[in-house]
Amino acid sequence: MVGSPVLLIAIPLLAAFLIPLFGMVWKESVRIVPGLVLAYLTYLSASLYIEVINTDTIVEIIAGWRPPWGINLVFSPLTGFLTTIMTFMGFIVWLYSYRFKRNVEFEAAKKYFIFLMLLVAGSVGIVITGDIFNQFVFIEIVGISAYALTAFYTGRDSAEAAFKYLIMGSLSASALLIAIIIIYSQLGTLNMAEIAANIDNMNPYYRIIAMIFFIIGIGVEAEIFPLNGWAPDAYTEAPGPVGGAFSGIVAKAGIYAMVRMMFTLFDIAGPMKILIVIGLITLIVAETSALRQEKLKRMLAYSSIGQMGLVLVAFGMGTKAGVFAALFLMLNHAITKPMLFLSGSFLTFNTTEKYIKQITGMAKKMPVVSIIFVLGALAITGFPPFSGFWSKMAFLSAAADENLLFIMATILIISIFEVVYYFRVINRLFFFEYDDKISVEPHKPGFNGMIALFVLAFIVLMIGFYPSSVTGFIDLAADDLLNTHQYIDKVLQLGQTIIQ
Amino acid sequence: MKEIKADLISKIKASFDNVTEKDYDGNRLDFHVETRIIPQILTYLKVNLGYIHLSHISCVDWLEDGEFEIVYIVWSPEDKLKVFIKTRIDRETGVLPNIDMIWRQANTYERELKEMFGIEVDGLVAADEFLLEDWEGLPPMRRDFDTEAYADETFWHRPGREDAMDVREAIIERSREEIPDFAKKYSR
Amino acid sequence: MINDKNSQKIADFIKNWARKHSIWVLAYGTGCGAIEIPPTMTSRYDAERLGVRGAATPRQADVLLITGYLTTKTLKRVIRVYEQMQDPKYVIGFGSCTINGGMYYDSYNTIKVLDKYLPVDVYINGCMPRPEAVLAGFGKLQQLIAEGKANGAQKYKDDHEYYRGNLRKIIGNKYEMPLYNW
Amino acid sequence: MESVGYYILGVIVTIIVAFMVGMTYMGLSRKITARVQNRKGPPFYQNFIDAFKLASKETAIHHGFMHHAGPAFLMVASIMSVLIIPVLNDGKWFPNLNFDGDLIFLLYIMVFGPLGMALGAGQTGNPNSAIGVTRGLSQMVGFEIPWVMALVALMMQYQTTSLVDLMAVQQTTGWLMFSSPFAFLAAVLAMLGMFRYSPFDIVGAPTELASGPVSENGGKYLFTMMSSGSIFAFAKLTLYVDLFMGGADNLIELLIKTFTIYLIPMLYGMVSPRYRTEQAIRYFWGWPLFFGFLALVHAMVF
Amino acid sequence: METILTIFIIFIAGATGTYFLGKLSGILRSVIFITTLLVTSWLFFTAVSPDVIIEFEIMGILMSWGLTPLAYVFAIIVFGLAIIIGIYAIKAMEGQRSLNFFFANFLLSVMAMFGILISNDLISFFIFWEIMSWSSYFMVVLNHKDVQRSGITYIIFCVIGAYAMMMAIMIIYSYSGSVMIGDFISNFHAFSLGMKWLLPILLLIGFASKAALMPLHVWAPGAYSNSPMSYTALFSGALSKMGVYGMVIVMIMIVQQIPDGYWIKEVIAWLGGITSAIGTLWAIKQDDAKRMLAYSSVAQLGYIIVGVAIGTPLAMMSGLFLAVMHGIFKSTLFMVVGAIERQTGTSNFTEVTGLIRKMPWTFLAALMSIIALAGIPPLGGFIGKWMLYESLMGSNHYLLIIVIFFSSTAAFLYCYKFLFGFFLGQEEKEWSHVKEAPAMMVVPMIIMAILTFVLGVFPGLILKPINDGMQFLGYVSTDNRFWEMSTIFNDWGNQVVMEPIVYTIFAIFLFFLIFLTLKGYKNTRYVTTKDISSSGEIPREDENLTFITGFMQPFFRAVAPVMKRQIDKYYTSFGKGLEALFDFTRRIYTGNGQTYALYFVIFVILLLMFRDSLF
Repeated sequence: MVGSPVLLIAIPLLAAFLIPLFGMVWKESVRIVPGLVLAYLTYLSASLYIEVINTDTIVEIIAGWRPPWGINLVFSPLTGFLTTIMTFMGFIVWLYSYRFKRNVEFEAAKKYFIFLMLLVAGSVGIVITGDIFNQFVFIEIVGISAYALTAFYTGRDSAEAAFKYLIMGSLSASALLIAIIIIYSQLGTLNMAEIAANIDNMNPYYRIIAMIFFIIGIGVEAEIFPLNGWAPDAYTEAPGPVGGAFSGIVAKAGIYAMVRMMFTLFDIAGPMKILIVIGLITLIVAETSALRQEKLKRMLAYSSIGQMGLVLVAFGMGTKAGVFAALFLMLNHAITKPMLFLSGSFLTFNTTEKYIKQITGMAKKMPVVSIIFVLGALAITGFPPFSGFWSKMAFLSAAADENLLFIMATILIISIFEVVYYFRVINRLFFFEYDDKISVEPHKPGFNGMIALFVLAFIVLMIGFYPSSVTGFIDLAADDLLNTHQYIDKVLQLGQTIIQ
Repeated sequence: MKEIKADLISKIKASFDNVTEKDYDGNRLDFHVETRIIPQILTYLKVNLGYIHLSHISCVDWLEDGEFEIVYIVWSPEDKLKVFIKTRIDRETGVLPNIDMIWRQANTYERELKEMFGIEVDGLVAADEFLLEDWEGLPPMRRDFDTEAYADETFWHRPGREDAMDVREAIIERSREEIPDFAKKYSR
Repeated sequence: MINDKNSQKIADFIKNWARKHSIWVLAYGTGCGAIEIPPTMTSRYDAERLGVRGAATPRQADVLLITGYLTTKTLKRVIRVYEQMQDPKYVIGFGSCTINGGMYYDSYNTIKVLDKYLPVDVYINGCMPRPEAVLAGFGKLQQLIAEGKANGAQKYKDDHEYYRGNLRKIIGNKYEMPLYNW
Repeated sequence: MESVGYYILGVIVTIIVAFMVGMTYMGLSRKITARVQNRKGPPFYQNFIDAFKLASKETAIHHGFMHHAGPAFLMVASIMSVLIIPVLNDGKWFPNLNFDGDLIFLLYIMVFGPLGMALGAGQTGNPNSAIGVTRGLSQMVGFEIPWVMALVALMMQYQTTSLVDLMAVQQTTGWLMFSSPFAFLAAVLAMLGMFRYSPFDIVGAPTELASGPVSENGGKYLFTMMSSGSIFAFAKLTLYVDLFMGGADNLIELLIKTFTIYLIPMLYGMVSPRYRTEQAIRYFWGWPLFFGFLALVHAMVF
Repeated sequence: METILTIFIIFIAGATGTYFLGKLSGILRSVIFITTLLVTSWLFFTAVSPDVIIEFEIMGILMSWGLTPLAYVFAIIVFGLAIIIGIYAIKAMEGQRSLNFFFANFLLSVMAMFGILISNDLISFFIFWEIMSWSSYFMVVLNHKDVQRSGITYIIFCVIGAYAMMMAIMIIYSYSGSVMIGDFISNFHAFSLGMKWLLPILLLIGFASKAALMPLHVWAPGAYSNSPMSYTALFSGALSKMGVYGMVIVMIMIVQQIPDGYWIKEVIAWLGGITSAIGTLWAIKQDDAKRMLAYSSVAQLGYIIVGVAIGTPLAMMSGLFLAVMHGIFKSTLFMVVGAIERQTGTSNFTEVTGLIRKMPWTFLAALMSIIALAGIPPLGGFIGKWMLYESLMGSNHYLLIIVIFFSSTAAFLYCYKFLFGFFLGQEEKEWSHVKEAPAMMVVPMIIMAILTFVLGVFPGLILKPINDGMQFLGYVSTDNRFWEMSTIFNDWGNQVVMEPIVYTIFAIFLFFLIFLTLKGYKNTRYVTTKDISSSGEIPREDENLTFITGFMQPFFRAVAPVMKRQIDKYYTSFGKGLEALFDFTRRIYTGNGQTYALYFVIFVILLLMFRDSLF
């Protein structure tokens, strides 16, 4: 064993608190330490993940309290998969923002990296925890750091966006708390496995109420309609890499929480109408709104919401193929959308408004970044031979298996809008003349930022040309999610073995 | 018709100074005006009184007076009345105001005046060659232009017309029409 | 055989016979004379029975029919039309205006004598000549063609400088006349 | 070798016959038109004189290669169609190049010439020529439709695209004119346009367009066109006779039948004023099209 | 290594090399580009055999590559055109923008088309289809012209088609567990009746969108006219044939397995006929040569689709033959336009006239292609048209044949307009500086023009591979039944023998040409186009009397009722309506925190209200 899953949470939290101290010693360490931490986390997560795949799920017990009484961390193929993505994306975001934030003064950078650390820690916590109250705490950590990052630029609009986020976050927290209270009052436990094992004993009426509040509570992080009002503003106002982190890390954690709740906690078998309906509505509203956006980041934000809707629909099918497609979509989205956000924020670096028209003809000035943006756009719209195609294919295949022709048709039609707005941007970028009056001054992308983008681009191409490189992992993760009993057994069995 | 004419005269006189009218039988009414108010009076006629049609712009060469008389003929489809606006300009120095912003087609007449009489028009559009190609010298419609001499000089005449009779005397005898003095020199 | 004089004669005879019986007329209706052409062509006088027929363009026509006075301005066009016609070609001057200026003898811009500028083969006298006279004119032209005497085109070619000089005299040097081009 | 010589001889004789007949018909039409107009009119051989005179013109101009070659294109079309249309029944005439006289091939080769000549007319740079050509082509679209409908009806009814087969059919069933009356009507009405006599002569309206496409052609060019026109007229008339009137067993019969057909556009033209192009097109897409439909229905039903 | 893989690797290496090494020097770029095309074509024509099949697995889906005899016909078009257009493009694109991108993308397009043709399974078919879509899309917008309108229109129709296809593929995959085309065809009878109708229709939508069939054709004019002409030649010549290729497979292999599938064939055939008629009418109306040719492509593809949809042996043969011919003559015409645009700077008929004496070889190429396009014997277009008509008659399509005839007759109008507008008419001083295009552009065009002629005399050259392809589709061999080397037959045994016809035509033409030239040779003279019989008036040097504005106006007055309804307008208003609707949905996000909180509450209430039905 290379380490313990608990380190995945503990180290970033610790780093977050230590960063100011390091900063007193050596200012540059504020920038470097998070990178080291995230690199280590990625390494740790990946090696744990490989171990988990090869051997068995790791259930970590915190402070010696056995499940179902204590808090436990579950590092299974599913959570390991997501954790690895998240830590990796955290590292990429750090890599990108290392120099991106250099012109920002020390204090701001310090805050930024502290909150980034908290964000990663919280998100990872959401994923690997086995306790709903603990999950609630992590959601709050993520929320608070996200509010702070949204308000990073300390402008009027940023503050407003953060405030909106705060309102929604608070509402969701209370809803979540209500749900937890209901469950605790009914079942007397907060451990997920325990709840899952006993959920049939619960009063169906309370069960549904609890579920509704759960959905609402987690829905804000998972960006479902109509609880995602904060998202466009937050994505737009937050710094570019934060947008990447939101879409690559936070949204994934939110989706995970929701899915875990639906699949494991409430153990709903078969297609989940609620997820499909919510997902579809989210998808339609988001993508059609994105079509009419004038700001680049806002457009990407809507696109991100739409992708989350698609993921929910895929999960909602409830089959193996559906979950597989959903995880694949999550993976692609986690890689592609940060790529778009990061390259997009290079393109609009010197503008405050981030209008799409301001990047007119930018490809002449910043060819590599533009090409990476196009790559991301082609990947996310599902053009082969890029990564998005395979996940879209997996999704459609899953839908076809379930005979959901109407959903297939709807999603394909919506995808047309997606193609349209992405291609409008591509057109502006590449096939318009550079115009001094409209376009912004190009910004010379930093070396580290380019490396981050290249890594992402490489992954997009790798998945695109050789999808089998990741499908095995996703397959295992999907199995893991669907196999509720195994989860319960693993967690509770552990408790029993300790008892005995 | 009488009322229309009287009405018109009163309206014109109320609006413009130095206007003298001359009435004819039928649907014709003349006004003699100063050159400078030509655009104003034509605009007034067109816009306010309904004389929307410019029939013609004509010119009479008053060689003896040293003046050209320019005649603008406008027509109202409602009043069924032809109004002649006459003005006189100096033969050598006179400049005519341009009216092609009132009637676009006035340009044609103005170019013709320019070419055939040599009358300068203020701000004439397309003042180049119009009907005559490569014409040099005196404009041919001026009365001091000697057509026959020009023809004799320029064109080759086939002999055999020398014994042609001058019929003017006979005409005078029969119709009791007086030949004006200036026309006498054309008699053979 | 081809150089044989007799056969050449026979060939000429046949050609002239055909030309005589097929006269395609380009009526250049410059003056009032154009009004006399329709009666000549229609059922009353029916010039078509003699093989006389209207042609629409100079490229197809054999005869240029100048029906009335020519101003200096139209003269240039007429000469150009004549030059565009293809050999053999003939000119008929129609009405007294083409002969001596007619009633326009003292006009400042009509030419008085057509044959100074174009090689006229036949003049038709009158102001206006009646269709009978026109038919007579065509008859005369046919006769000339048959005899091989209607060689105005050749004259024009030979005395080109003379004709062009006369033209220059009235139109001045400003007007760019293309070189002789049939 | 004998057969090749025989073929070539046949071709030449056919062309000469077509030329003579076509010219004579055109001359006759002028004569008859004159008589209808109460004129004496030119002699029937007037066209020969005209053609000869044009051929004996001493000079000629052209505006470039396409203009120069335009009449040759026209000749290709007319001679090819005369070679493909069987002149007499049962191959009594020279067997020619007829390859069964394929009708679709015929339809297309017939537009080869006008299109080539249109190119020649285009190169003259004379706006009148181009205007005439556009009118001609537009009008062609007009009359081709009923004409093709008639042909298609016949071809589908008798399950052949061969003119020879259609003629053979008529040996047994009688004239197609009676057994397929609607096709005949549509074809005849289309023929009015094909001959470009009044009221469909706006293509070369002499006073308006200065004779349209041919306005820059004179001398040998016009001569070639005229000859081509007469050969083409003969070809078209023979085609009609072959299609609808049972062909002809000998030359006299052929002449009678073709002349009868020829009278239709001629007489119709004499009493009609001229249509504008769109009027002409609408004319063809009116009753002729209706008859064409009836012909198709007839072919479908029987 | 398998030849097919080698070809792919060469393509990818060539594209990469063209793009990156092209930055170093233009000559290197051209050399790599042409070498790639030459080597791949050489490999294809010599070393690719239909027997070899490569199989591999991606994401658990079995895929297979191999060249079928049918695909071979289309591959001939693709490689033949690619190599010729490639040579042309090197010179034609000189001095244009983003050349590295252009040539690399060109190679990618060719690769994608080759990929489509060798795909034996639907997934790789779709992948290559999409690669083709986006690579062609980048070409459409490459000129920076009308990008947001024509480019977006193109991509919309691309993805409509692609997604329809993808839906069908996924249904097939999930129902039958295999994506092999062969398996699909053999298992098709096992699908339910609804699927039997849905799948072919979805696939046909996919293919029809590329083949620009009637309601899906609106992208074509913009896309064809805005991409660089060197690419449009390939675009219209080869790329649109991929749609036809797909349609052939669907129509023949699948639709006839549907009970009453006859109606699909009829509908598609009629759509093809109407497409050709409408396309022709709109082509006549265009003043821009590119747009005209674009509409003309739409119309010509209509014929091809009619042939394919009817599906009798003769019709299929005609469809495939026309596809080959269309590839040849339409790319030549686009190349001609490209040459003219390069030499004069415009492709508008109303601006440039009288080029025939300046660009005679280009004119010759244009003339031959136009004659082929119009279907006038003796060039190749006639063979295809003839077979099409005969097949329509043989299969009793009484009215369709009239529609086809109408459009092919009306096609003469735009054929003439094309030649007249550019080459004929008055020669203007403005264009006196124009020179013939460089040899590297002229020679490919002339080669293509000669090809149209050769295929007109010996259609058997190309009918042989078509026959093989059709045998693959399950037809009985048509050799000696419907065609010989230079003879074609119809269902009823009537025949047209091309060889003697061609010789006769040339003999007559030459005879009269010689006659016209020699008679009065000394007295025949060339005069300029200014020397015309225009009532004696001499046009000034700067005065152009060519009649080209409002060309064919009387015709349009006659067909005005048809032209009034324009499908683009419906699409545009539909699109505008959608955008307005989305503007409304966008307003859901008011940007107001209270509103979002309200949504939150409403959402809670809604979920609570519908809790029973949702869970």
